[in-house]
Amino acid sequence: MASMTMIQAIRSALDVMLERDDNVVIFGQDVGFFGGVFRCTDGLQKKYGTSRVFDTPIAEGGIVGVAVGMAAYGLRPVAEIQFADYFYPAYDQLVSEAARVRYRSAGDFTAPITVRMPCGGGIYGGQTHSQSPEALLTHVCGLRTVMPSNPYDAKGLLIASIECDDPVIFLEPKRIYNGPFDGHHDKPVVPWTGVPQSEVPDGHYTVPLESAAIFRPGTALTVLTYGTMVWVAEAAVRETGIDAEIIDLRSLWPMDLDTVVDSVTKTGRCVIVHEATRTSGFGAELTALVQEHCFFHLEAPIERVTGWDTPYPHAQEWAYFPGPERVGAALRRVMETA
Amino acid sequence: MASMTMIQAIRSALDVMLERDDNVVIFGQDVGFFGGVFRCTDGLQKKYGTSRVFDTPIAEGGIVGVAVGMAAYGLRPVAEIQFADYFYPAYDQLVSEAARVRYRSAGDFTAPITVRMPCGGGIYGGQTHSQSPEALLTHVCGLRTVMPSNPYDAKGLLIASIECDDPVIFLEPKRIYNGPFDGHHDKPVVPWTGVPQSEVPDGHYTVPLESAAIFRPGTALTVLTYGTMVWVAEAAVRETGIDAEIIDLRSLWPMDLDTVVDSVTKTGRCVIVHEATRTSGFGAELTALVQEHCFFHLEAPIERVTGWDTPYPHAQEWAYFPGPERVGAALRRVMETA
Amino acid sequence: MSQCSPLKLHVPEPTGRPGRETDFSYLNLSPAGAVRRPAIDTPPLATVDVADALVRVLDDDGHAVGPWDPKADPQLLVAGLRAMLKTRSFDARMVVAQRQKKISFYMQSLGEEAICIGQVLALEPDDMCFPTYRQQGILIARGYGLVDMMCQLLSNDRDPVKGRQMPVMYSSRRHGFFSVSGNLGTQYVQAVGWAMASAIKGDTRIASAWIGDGATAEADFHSALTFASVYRAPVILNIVNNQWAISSFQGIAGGEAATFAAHGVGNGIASLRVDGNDFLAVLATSRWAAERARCGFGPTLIEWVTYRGGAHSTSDDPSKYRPADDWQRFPLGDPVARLKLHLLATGALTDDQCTRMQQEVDEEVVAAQKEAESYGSLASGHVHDASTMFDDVYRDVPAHLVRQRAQQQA
Amino acid sequence: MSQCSPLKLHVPEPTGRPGRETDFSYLNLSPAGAVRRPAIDTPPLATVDVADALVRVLDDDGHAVGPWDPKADPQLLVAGLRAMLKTRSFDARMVVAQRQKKISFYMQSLGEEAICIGQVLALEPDDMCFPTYRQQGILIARGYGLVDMMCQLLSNDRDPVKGRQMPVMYSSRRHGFFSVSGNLGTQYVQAVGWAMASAIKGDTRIASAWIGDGATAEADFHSALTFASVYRAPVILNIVNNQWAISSFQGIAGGEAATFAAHGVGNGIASLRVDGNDFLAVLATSRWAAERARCGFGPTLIEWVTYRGGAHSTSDDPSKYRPADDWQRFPLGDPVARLKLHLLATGALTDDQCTRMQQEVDEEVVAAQKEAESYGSLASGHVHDASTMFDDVYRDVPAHLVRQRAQQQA
Ligand SMILES: Cc1ncc(C[n+]2csc(CCOP(=O)(O)OP(=O)(O)O)c2C)c(N)n1
Ligand SMILES: Cc1ncc(C[n+]2csc(CCOP(=O)(O)OP(=O)(O)O)c2C)c(N)n1
Ligand SMILES: [Mg+2]
Ligand SMILES: [Mg+2]
Repeated sequence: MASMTMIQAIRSALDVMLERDDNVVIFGQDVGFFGGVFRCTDGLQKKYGTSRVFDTPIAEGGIVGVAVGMAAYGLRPVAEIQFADYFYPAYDQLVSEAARVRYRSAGDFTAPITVRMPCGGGIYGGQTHSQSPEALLTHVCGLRTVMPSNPYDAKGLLIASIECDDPVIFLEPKRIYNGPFDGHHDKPVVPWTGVPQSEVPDGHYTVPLESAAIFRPGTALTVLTYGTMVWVAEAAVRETGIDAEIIDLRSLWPMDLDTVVDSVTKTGRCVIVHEATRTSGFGAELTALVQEHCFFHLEAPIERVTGWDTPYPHAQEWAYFPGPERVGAALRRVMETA
Repeated sequence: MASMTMIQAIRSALDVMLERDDNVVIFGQDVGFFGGVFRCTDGLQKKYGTSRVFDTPIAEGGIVGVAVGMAAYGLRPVAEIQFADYFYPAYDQLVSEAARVRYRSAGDFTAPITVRMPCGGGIYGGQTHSQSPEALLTHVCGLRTVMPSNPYDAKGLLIASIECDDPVIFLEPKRIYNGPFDGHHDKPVVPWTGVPQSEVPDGHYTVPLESAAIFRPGTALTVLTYGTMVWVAEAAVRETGIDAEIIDLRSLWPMDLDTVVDSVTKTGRCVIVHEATRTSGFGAELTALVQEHCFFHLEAPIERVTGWDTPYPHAQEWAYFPGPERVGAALRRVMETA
Repeated sequence: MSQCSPLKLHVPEPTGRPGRETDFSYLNLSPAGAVRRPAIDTPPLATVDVADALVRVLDDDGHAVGPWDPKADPQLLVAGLRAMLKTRSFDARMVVAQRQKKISFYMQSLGEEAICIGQVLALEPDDMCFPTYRQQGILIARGYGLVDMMCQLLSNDRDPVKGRQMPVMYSSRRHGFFSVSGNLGTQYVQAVGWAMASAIKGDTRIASAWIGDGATAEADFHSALTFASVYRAPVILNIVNNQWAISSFQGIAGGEAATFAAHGVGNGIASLRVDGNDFLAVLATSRWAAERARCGFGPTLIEWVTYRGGAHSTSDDPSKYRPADDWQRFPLGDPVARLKLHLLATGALTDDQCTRMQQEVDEEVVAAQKEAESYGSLASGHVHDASTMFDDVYRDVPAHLVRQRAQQQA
Repeated sequence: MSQCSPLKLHVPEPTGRPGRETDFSYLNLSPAGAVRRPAIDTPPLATVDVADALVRVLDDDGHAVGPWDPKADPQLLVAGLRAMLKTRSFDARMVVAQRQKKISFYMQSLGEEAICIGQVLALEPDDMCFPTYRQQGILIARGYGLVDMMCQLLSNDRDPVKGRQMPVMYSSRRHGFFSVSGNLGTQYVQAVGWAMASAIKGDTRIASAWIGDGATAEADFHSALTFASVYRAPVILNIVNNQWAISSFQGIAGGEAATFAAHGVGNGIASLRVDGNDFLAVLATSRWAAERARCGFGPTLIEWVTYRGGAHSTSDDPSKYRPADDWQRFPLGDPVARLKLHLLATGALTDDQCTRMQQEVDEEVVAAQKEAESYGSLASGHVHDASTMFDDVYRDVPAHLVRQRAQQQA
């Protein structure tokens, strides 16, 4: 067991799966000889050869399209979209094909593909290197959407995703590739070393899909969140001293509703935190689910702390990012509601 | 003033705008010589010539892409996507370009385009001729999403959309093109004739964007809905005898929140009805907004009545469609909550 | 800079419209036997002349001429004719069934039957086809049950796809027939992916991809050609140019300025332009492309020149946008008549045998229809139970769909 | 069917890698002056030979030879050289500024300067360019202020796009420079739409579209070619083939099997393949394409063969995937040196004048940088106020953004 960054953990998951299953193939822009712009596939082409790990043309629709065809053949393709902001050209193949083929053929054909994409901001990437499009995926029946918040989960969830017979979109919050980020961008960067969740077994293991994690138990209120925002929420909890229960959803959809309902039933208060734009974001669905299942336990309105409904600006990045101050203020407001 | 179907009203809006503004051009698959598969552009090519109204290649991404370029030149393009189910190939141009260009250029370039698409089910169109993708649009800042429920609004909203300097997605519920549909598919088809909202002026008028309509005033609860479902909701209200206030949102986003909040504040109960799949549907955002703004007035959980989280099946269409029985049951449940 | 007059938008117009006969000279035909047959390992760019000509084997008298004569086993051709007749008979009856409101929708392949049937006879049974809605001939040629097809059309409770799809959107993995999508073009690049997978696994199977002239404008067409070219995927890229999309003619899809086959050459893919109504030309060129793919020389793109004999679908009325007798005047004739003429001319079949064959296939179709209708239909309410609607969204039914199913059943 | 061995996936590999010299013979060069100059109204398909050759004007001694010699006014060429030198000087300083963490990111155009600058000199000032992030030369040649450019790079509160975009994503309608997108390829089809609009309005303006070799694989490239071909849009479709995307070479984009110019011919678009490091060839072919478009003969696609002299961006380290000295060994040399040689050879410039010009542009860039930096930067926190973040999402700020702005300011 070694301490790994999230990049190393993802690479390890890919390595394990390439080794175990001949049908696993990996492709995407710059993932071959170079090993990916974030280095997640570094060394894998050398180890497994060019027909298992290879570069593709710059055509996201083509990447997902050939993945669907390969899956129909019997492979388990793992495709990389270089940034989630560039997945729109692949949207049709994801929505109309990967997500639908099992249904429309009544199980005759399936699409067990995994599509990895780095997402989220906090790296001065501006509007085209910062997006969190999860709500555009959770609305699509037939797709699974997953987002890890730490190296251990990243590896275990990625292996589970590749082994899953459904199409899985695996969103990688790039801001925490190299260390947990609590949203205090003006403080020194923290590495993963020393963080318990960076202890990652070398071999095969899975973190089951559709299972949330209680990242921090608590009694005062429930925070529902995922990805980078788990660490931001933790900072806010630490700084406000409010004994919040932080739930890391991990699988966004289909999701582990029981864990959510149990927690809010217990605490009676709920704050939802995500980086994506607010309107019709996944926080809207979480709000709806909580109020549908816990209405009579709610002592205060559910609050959403999210990115603003604007593109992700470059220069005003930290005014956009829902950092610990904004989360903390929401926690306090919700606690102060009688 | 004549009684028009929704198709005639849309055609009339296009005619008025082609006549008034030389910069308006209309294009899409089969919209030229033939006049559109739903006949919305019938006769317009003949009247305005092939450089104002013309057929395009079958490339939705190309259609919206050239529209953005034409808008940069100074035109006001009105593009048709033959079915909303086929707009995914255009999603990148809508999200990354039409919605973003004003922002990223700080107003140097804008995209005043209108994209019309028939949406919704109830015509045995199966999974690829029945979708309601509005939530995939309301999540996208920079876009406006509009859906009329009757001929008068269709014409007035379409003219407002074409005149609007922002990109507008104009969703046309195809099931009510030729008559209001209350969801009772086994009853005879009702034409628009005789329905007050089918009285449509010949000339220019607008129905303002961002304004909801109180379709039916009431005191017992609030129904938030739009498109075909306005008529289904009305049937459910009639059949249950519950004195509900039905709000026809018309502009889905940006939307008229005041009308919604005023109503729910008054009634204390809320049911949201849409045809789209449930999870991360626009109903989730509506639920979140209502509970954020009216929490202390709510006497019962907000209910959503929606399409199921499956593709729209062909043979089981009426088990999928959220008809008046399902809406009525929700109304009753919400009223019965103490 | 020279002074120029104001610009003008060019919008392609077909040569014919209702009331005005089509001038088919735009088709640019070659005489039967005139086009050369390149070596199987020819470099892609060396096919540029073939992509601009028209490979034809059958002359006007039904004789096979020139280098592309496949010298086919007459029994194979007879089997091809039978499949074509069956497909046509099937289509004709289903169009009527739709008019009778027994089925909700239909799309026939009238006039185009030779193309997919000829190709399938050049493939191995386990080669995979990625069809559009107009390649029902593949299923019929590969022996998929007519009753199964009709149960799908009727959306009854024996529909193999459980009523999920509109009619004609078949799926049969066992018959190498990928699930037809309602979204145009998506299958084209999937076929390339399937072919890449076969190459990755060191298999010998190849893929056959299908698209219409209109849909070549879609993004996935470009992706397919790019990926096929870059990875030399073992795939046949078929473009069925039946001159029409719905109401727009092939010029609106780019056919005015270049042949559709030229797209292949432009992407470094060997390309042929072929008379799609000439069964022997279809067979010969499909064999060439299949062998090329299987031997590792990469993809071939084939533009099949044909004509959509019927309406686009049962929702369409072509007399609104093209001359009513256009098909009769189409210079490449009727593929069924032409193959029949050849088989009669070569003595492989007699007139009597032809008549008998027609009777047999008609009877088979009628019997199948009778049986299929006995299982009920969408109209009669004999559909898969609503509860099945929640299956197959995922491999297992997740919690939220268990809840929704319970609500639906309540 | 012949028996074949197992299939194998072909994955293109560049001829050179770190530690192994590139064999540039794959470029398939023509001698200077060797390629014919078709008539301005030549039919698209008749350009197939030019799309496969390489138009060059400057020979090794800096003399202009052959039918494409633009016989350009020496003052125009001097202006071109100045713009190239300025662009290169600008780029060099901004790369350093990025290393000094004064700006957050940068992308240089080293080695490719001739292409967009040569083209702009062949256009009218009100023709509209739809550039990628590597055509800063257009802005410099058209006289956009260096200070404005740098304020954008510094993201300070004089940034004309208000800090919304990463550096290099300029926008200037006044200079006929469409807002650069971060998403590859999207602008290509927009350019076609703009050109269609010009034709619809009976205008005389044309559009110039830009894309890299790698991005030609995107869907919008195909849409652009289809729409340009179908409607004969007055547009120049430029493909800058600088041999590399990020770490993947042009073979992964399809360049192994055909030239990029071949895509144009395959779509019925007149196409040229041109030495992009030969300023005179750029000028001559751009003029040809501009005149063709303006006279209503439709689009021209031009593949510019060049080399990306620097890293992809300041986030990239090309020594990881290609030989470190690759650019020095690139057979088409350096466009700046080649134009200089020509101007010296023809006596249009003296060595002294060259040196002086270099000094002048360097001084201009230094002065601009000094001024721009005096306005602060992202690093120093002198950015547009956070409240401006809510502007320009829509024309007017809607109610929900008024609320959000208030929350943000709270
Ligand atoms: C993405 C998408 N856009 C539009 C349509 C609507 N549509 C269905 S068939 C068709 C015409 C297709 O023409 P072609 O590709 O030539 O095939 P053919 O019908 O002639 O076989 C159109 C526009 C669709 N199904 N999918
Ligand atoms: C849609 C999309 N996919 C991927 C990227 C990431 N990306 C940015 S530049 C680049 C390489 C582009 O290469 P090329 O088109 O040859 O242009 P060049 O950089 O050589 O000028 C890639 C993959 C992107 N910006 N947009
Ligand atoms: Mg067709
Ligand atoms: Mg490049």
